[in-house]
Amino acid sequence: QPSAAPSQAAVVSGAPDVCTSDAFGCAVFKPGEVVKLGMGAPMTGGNGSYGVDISQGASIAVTDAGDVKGWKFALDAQDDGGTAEGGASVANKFVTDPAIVAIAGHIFTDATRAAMPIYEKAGIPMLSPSNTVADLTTLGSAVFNRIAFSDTNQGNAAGDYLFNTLKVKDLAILHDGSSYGKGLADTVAAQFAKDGGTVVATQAITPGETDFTAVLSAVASKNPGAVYFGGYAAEGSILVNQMKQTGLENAVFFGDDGTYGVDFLTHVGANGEGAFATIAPASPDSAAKTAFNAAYLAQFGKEAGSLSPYTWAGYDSAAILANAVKAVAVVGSDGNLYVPRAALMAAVRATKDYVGLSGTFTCQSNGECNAGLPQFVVVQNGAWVAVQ
Amino acid sequence: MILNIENINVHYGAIQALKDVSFNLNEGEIVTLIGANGAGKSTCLNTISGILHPTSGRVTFIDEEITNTSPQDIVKKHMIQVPEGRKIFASMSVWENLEMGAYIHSDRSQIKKRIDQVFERFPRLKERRNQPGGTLSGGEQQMLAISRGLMAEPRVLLLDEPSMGLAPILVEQIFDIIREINHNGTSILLVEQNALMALSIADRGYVLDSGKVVLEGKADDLLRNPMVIKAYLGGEAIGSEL
Amino acid sequence: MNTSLRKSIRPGATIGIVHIFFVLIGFNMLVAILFARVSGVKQPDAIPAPVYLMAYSITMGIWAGVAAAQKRKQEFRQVAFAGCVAGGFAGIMAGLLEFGLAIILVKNINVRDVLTVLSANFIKGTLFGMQPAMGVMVTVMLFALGGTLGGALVAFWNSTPFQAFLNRGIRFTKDSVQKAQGVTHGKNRLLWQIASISLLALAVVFLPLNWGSYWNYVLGTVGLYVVLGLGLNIAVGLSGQLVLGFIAFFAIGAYSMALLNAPLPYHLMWGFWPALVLGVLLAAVAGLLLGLPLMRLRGDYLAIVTLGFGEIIRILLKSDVLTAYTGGPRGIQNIGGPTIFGRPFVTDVDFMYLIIGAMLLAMFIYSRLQNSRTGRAWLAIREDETVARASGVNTVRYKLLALVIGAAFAGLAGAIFASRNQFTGPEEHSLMASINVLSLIIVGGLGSIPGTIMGAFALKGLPEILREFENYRLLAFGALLVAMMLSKPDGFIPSRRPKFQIPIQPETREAPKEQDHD
Amino acid sequence: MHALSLPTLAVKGARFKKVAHVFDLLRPILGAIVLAFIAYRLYQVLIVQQEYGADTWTRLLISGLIIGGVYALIAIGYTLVYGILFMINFAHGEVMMLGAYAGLFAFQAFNAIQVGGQAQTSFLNAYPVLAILLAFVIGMFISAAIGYFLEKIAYRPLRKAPRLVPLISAIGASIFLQNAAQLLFSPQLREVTNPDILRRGAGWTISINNANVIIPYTGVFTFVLSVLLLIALYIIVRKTRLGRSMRAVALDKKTAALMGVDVDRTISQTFIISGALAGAAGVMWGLHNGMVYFYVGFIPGIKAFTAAVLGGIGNLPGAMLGGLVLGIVESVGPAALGIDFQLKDVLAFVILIIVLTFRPSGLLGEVLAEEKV
Amino acid sequence: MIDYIIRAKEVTKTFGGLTAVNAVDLDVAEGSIYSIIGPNGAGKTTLFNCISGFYTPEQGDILFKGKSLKGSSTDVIASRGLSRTYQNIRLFSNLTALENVMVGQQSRLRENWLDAIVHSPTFRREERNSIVEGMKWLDFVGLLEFSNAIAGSLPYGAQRRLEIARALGNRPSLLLLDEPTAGMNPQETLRMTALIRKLRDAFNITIILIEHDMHVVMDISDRITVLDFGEKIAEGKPGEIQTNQKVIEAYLGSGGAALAQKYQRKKPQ
Ligand SMILES: Nc1ncnc2c1ncn2[C@@H]1O[C@H](COP(=O)(O)OP(=O)(O)OP(=O)(O)O)[C@@H](O)[C@H]1O
Ligand SMILES: Nc1ncnc2c1ncn2[C@@H]1O[C@H](COP(=O)(O)OP(=O)(O)OP(=O)(O)O)[C@@H](O)[C@H]1O
Ligand SMILES: [Mg+2]
Ligand SMILES: [Mg+2]
Repeated sequence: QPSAAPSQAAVVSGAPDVCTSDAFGCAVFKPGEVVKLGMGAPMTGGNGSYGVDISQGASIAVTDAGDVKGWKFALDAQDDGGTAEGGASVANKFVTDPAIVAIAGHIFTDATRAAMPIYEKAGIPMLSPSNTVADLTTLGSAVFNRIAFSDTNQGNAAGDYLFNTLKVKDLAILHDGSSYGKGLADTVAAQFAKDGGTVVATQAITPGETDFTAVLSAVASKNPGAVYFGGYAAEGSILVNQMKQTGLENAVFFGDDGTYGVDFLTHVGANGEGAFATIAPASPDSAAKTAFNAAYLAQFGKEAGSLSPYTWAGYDSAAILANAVKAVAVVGSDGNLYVPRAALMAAVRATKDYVGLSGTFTCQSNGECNAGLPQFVVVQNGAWVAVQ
Repeated sequence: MILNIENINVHYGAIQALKDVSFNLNEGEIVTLIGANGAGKSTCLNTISGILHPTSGRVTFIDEEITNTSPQDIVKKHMIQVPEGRKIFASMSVWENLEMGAYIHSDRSQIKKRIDQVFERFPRLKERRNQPGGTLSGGEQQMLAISRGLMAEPRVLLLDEPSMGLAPILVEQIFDIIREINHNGTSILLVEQNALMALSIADRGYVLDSGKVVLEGKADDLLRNPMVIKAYLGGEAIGSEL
Repeated sequence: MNTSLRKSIRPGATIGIVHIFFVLIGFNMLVAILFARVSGVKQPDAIPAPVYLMAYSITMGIWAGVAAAQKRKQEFRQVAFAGCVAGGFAGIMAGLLEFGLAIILVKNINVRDVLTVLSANFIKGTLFGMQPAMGVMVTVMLFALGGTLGGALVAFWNSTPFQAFLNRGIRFTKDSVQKAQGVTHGKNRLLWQIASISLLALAVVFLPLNWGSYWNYVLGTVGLYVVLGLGLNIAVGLSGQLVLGFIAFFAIGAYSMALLNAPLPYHLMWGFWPALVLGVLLAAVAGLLLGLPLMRLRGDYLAIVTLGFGEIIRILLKSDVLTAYTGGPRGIQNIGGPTIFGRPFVTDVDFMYLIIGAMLLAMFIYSRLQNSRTGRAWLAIREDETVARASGVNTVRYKLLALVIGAAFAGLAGAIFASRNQFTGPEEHSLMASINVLSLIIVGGLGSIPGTIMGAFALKGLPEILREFENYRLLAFGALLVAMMLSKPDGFIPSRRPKFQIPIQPETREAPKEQDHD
Repeated sequence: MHALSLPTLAVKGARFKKVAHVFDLLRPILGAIVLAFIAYRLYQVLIVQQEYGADTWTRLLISGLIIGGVYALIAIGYTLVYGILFMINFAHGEVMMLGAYAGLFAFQAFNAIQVGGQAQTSFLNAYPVLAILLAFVIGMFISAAIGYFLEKIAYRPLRKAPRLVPLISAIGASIFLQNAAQLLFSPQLREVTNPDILRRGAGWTISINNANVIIPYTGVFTFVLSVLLLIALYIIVRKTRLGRSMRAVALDKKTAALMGVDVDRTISQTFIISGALAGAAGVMWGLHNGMVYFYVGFIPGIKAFTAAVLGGIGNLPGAMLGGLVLGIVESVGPAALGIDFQLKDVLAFVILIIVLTFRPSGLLGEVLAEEKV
Repeated sequence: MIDYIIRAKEVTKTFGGLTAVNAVDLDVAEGSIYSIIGPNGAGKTTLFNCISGFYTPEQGDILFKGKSLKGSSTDVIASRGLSRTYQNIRLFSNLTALENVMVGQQSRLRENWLDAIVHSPTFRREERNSIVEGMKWLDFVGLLEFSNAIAGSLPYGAQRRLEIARALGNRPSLLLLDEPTAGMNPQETLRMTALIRKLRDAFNITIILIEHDMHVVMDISDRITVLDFGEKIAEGKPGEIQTNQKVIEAYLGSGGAALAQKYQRKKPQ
């Protein structure tokens, strides 16, 4: 175990100067110890697949990251259930572990909200692969960053796209009642209305259920030209399937980055033809991505992306954090490794033009690292195809 | 000997309810167990029926040890208990209760015939045959309980306080019936508070006190035993005015 | 001999099945990793060195051996042999499994679509990195070895010298306990009480300072669940009304705090204390309103309706209908903390004190109510509502009272909880949370205060302790919950009935006067 | 012996009486308000707004009946177990989930087996009826086995314990089973491969209001099968020896044993039947909705439990009725009252509360008019 | 002029098609011991249930101390001074004996839950009195040594007596006993009879009794009503009832003694 708590680190003889000047001091690692990245994610319960998947993606990143001046990285993924209580408890656990230098997470918004103030006090940077709720980056947090879209970006673009490009006049809005899905759906609805379209129905579904024919029938009676869905692939694919038997067979299904993924394709089959989703603008098939996919399949026995759409983002967030650690870590005169914490926070936020598996990221001063406009994709012949 | 109990000890957790109790029942006999409340009479019957298992001792039924046999297997040997407190299946009708009594039999027509016999004996039950057992009056329930026990065609019948809560006229009737059942070849082990009546129809009797057999003998002898008279017959000798 | 062999095979088979299950979920690796960590490896690989997996096999064997040898009063050799048979049998099952795994490995069959953990590396690891045949053989041997060890252990435990040694120890502790009781009951009783209370007080004052933020957080949660548990205990443990959606009242407390004391959506900023009071009151009122139409319901009907009530509250809180007022699924953030005499009260330590205070208050009120006419009325209702009523208990009133007071407790816990997390959202108040509260009071011992505390530790502390088990945490938790109930059906610390004595002052001093009764 | 002074008691019931009256008054008032509200909303939606056409209503009704049928089937399992042990088998939803997995893997395997020489088809499509039958047998067998062991391990030792104790044990078992499934099969959502004759989404098309309303094959299959299973079960419980012993054990275990009933066996059999029904429900769920994962049992479990109580817990026809009513309320209710579908569960629970307020033992539950003391 | 504590007029109670109690009149004088006898299923317990408020009679009215009981729930009736015991013992079996009695005192105690929290003087006085008086009632029925024992663990006879003590908790002026000596042997029965008599003599409690043991009934009753098929077939002093031909036919039979003799004679020896 690292010998000293972060705040005391500066006093240790042999510590480099940065530690004295650093607002939060340094994390110290004796030779042979590991530099830990934390992750708070739901590993159990109804959303377990997200946590399991993203942590698996991140664990590959940690292996790929190699070492920092001879010290190895490790991922400490803890189950926070996606709830505020779990988030706070995991965050409190992480801040008492001096070996944790940064957090690749959290994954669900509630957990992030409760965890943020705790990391803020300890000076541990976060980089969430999946928190999209718009206001998270407006709270003035010095530690919170994300590579996920902000709902605002994605939602506005989707609203415009639906009205201007797809020429939809009547839109039905569905969401899963989560802060992610609802936030997105609200934004789309507002933008679509602003553009001059009509939102003919707004309904929420209950995640975890598998029969949405009733609500779809009700929506169908409004004859929408398209159905926008804010939510995840599990419910999204069921909706696409059931739209075909409820009188919505001619409406366009328009999803989000949560419904994108191979999993969606396998579930919807032919029903999915013409369904839209949004993704980060990235070259979908880089060599790195191919390598990652192979590694993921080999290690975890599943196709990357079959548990959640955030596999690659999970990889990216851990990889970016590892890069930042490499940039700031110093070996002291005593042979220990020192990671200055405030400097690390700054380094994470200074990420620029990082080309990852799920996009190219440049962090802004508010922690928004994915400012680019989303890319729209559509299912054609059973595959996702980018559209202009 | 159709039923033989040898030195059984029974515990409820830490409480010992029976201490080295031995008694027996011969084919065709009526034997009664009498004793104060909590003496352990019901415990005896439950041990014989396999509801309770003794910590030591043996129970044999016609040369066959049944000490740790399960209740349903004991019932299959046609040894039937009519439990204390009637224990009617409350939401089953009178008819269904009787059917339950014949659970070990499967011949429907036989069952039907025996139900008719019961109704002949207790016209009251026939009137109530579709009423849920739980809404019968106490006495009606007692009639039902005994009838239910008879439905299985018992070879040995264990009766636990059959006269409890019955009108005097019915008590008479019940004892008549017990006698009759016995005449038809069923051996009977009768537990009773009404010691006078019980000893009057029994061949032999055992007196239980605090889990021990303190006295045993011919029923007539017991009826004359001063101690029995004092403790269990209300201090009055047989034949005195009631 | 034959039957005794069969008796040993049964536990062996059981453990064999458990082992197969463990392997199929990859739990054997985790145990091996934990072994590795315990023996000093800092960062064990995902497939740790074979020694550790062998240690796992021996452990399973010991388990089988102990299971087979227990309750057997035979001589050493026989018991050890029984253990060996059990371990061996489990080992044979393990060997069969490994044989199957080896086939999968050699023939390169992909079963991972169904059973995810069975990667080639995993199988190789499970076979100790040996040739399949060798691995199988070694497994069987290790299991049998473990079994023998387990049997020997039990035999040693049962052996006369050891038991004698143990008895001496027990007698010693008993003696000292009795001596201590002599102190607690003798004339030094007051002194003793003062001493123990001040010791407790000292612990309460100083421990939070040294726990660190993680344990303060976890124990704070435990403390809040004690308050919740006591509230639910009033309804379930005392008055016998099975309330399943209890967390709804917690939610009402939390949202009152949030809406009244956060910048968004209303910027009311009433401050912590007024919000706390209102939260408690609103929760109590909710208890009353829920209770009114339901007073005729008994048992499980009440359970499902209250479950429904909990869900109604949660769904409404996150629904589009109330989004404008409650923040919808997003919840409410930046909830303010308390101030005392102008000093903001915000660190984890501060909150720990606040929670300890709330806990003491709840325990105080609970114990006072429990030993009063009200408490007895509740108990009577729990035991037999019909007869309680006919004995003069106004059952409707008391049942409502139980719900109201219980709800108030929950409101208190909820308000503090929201303020401590600085956030509350609808998913914080899910059915699982209600179930947790119910479980904790039963695991602890229905109706008892120390039981509630133990239960809160078990239900909220255990999952934190089980973090070592990573993804197997909830699996272990579920299994432990079952095991706890099986081994202690009345809970850890069942409630006891009070023993009354005739009060020292006879009634001559204050005889029941005539006018008392009209 | 102490001499007791026993003063005569003055009448002081008046205060209590008033309180009692308030509660008795409250119920009808509450009922009137709710009914008035429902009537008003119905009037608004059906007459004034006329938001939905006949086609939509038909679709909603179909959807309600199908889901209601499955709820009924799961609810029966709750009711059976409740009837015999008076315990809420919280792990029942998980038993169903494991049945769904079994069905999923069975279909997957049948689809992988190739038969028929040249025109290669899978076993699944070559002998669809047989395949479906087998899948159901496998699903029901697995769930029945889980139910059996569940009772044996987690509930039987607690038979004499206070009533809430097995409930907690059941909760523990539920958590365990859910996580075991997640760990064994990964948290992935899986797709059930239906045979072509029961393709998901395909169905008879009828035309209402110039709109095509699809009656899905899977839905009809599910509904019909549920009803058949329920009838079979009803016959078992009412007419067979097993049914009689189940009722006797439910009423009084000790006396049942004195009648010759093997109590343990009867309880085991009850769990086996209830498990098998849950398994069937699980396989159907997979066929109809297509999606199977470790959490798939949780929500239906809660819903079915609600349905069982709505119908009168312990009452078999009640569970069927409760399931159907719940299904229909969930799908037709929000549309009929013009509220968000998001609030369908709120609606369902509110209806439950109202029903229980007026019929405290559910729709068909025995009305304990006057307890005999 | 006699004071009647209970005046029942034409009380009728039916279950479905069955008339369990049919237009029964009942006048019980204050301070008397009154017995209700009759064959099983005659409606005795049902009549008790009507009086104590468990059932609402379809017809007729019951006046308790001059005031109608109509529409009063069981707790209100209990608080007016009417207590009862049950044919099948219904104790709060997980509470101690004393607690059972203290529950019986509920309607007389003045403390409320706020008093309990702050331990107000009212609370202290009431609790102390409650314990003292509870102990006295336990002593009275001979259960003082069992005061802290769990009620369910008591022997049967003790449980019956505890039920009486609980019923006495609210200092009733009328006590309904449903087969208090059922399942007791003669000795215990004698003790119970003495206890009942003492309740009336020492505390002036009126007692209505259902009983099948004719020793007891004839011994202590001031008046007896005989029910059969829900109807009153006779009423009067013990002597009158004993010789009433209708009663003998419907209920008493030969009186048991004859039966005992009969079997004695039938025995082979
Ligand atoms: N389930 C039990 N748990 C603990 N003790 C019990 C239990 N059942 C009976 N006892 C005790 O065992 C003793 C014998 O009880 P048992 O019921 O056999 O007596 P009995 O002779 O049948 O009395 P009664 O005439 O009241 O029926 C009593 O002291 C009783 O308190
Ligand atoms: N709740 C009820 N529902 C239906 N029938 C009932 C109910 N309670 C009592 N009865 C019927 O009313 C009749 C009178 O019953 P009751 O219990 O008053 O008899 P009882 O005179 O007390 O008899 P016993 O001396 O045997 O206790 C019986 O035939 C009984 O079946
Ligand atoms: Mg007995
Ligand atoms: Mg009666």
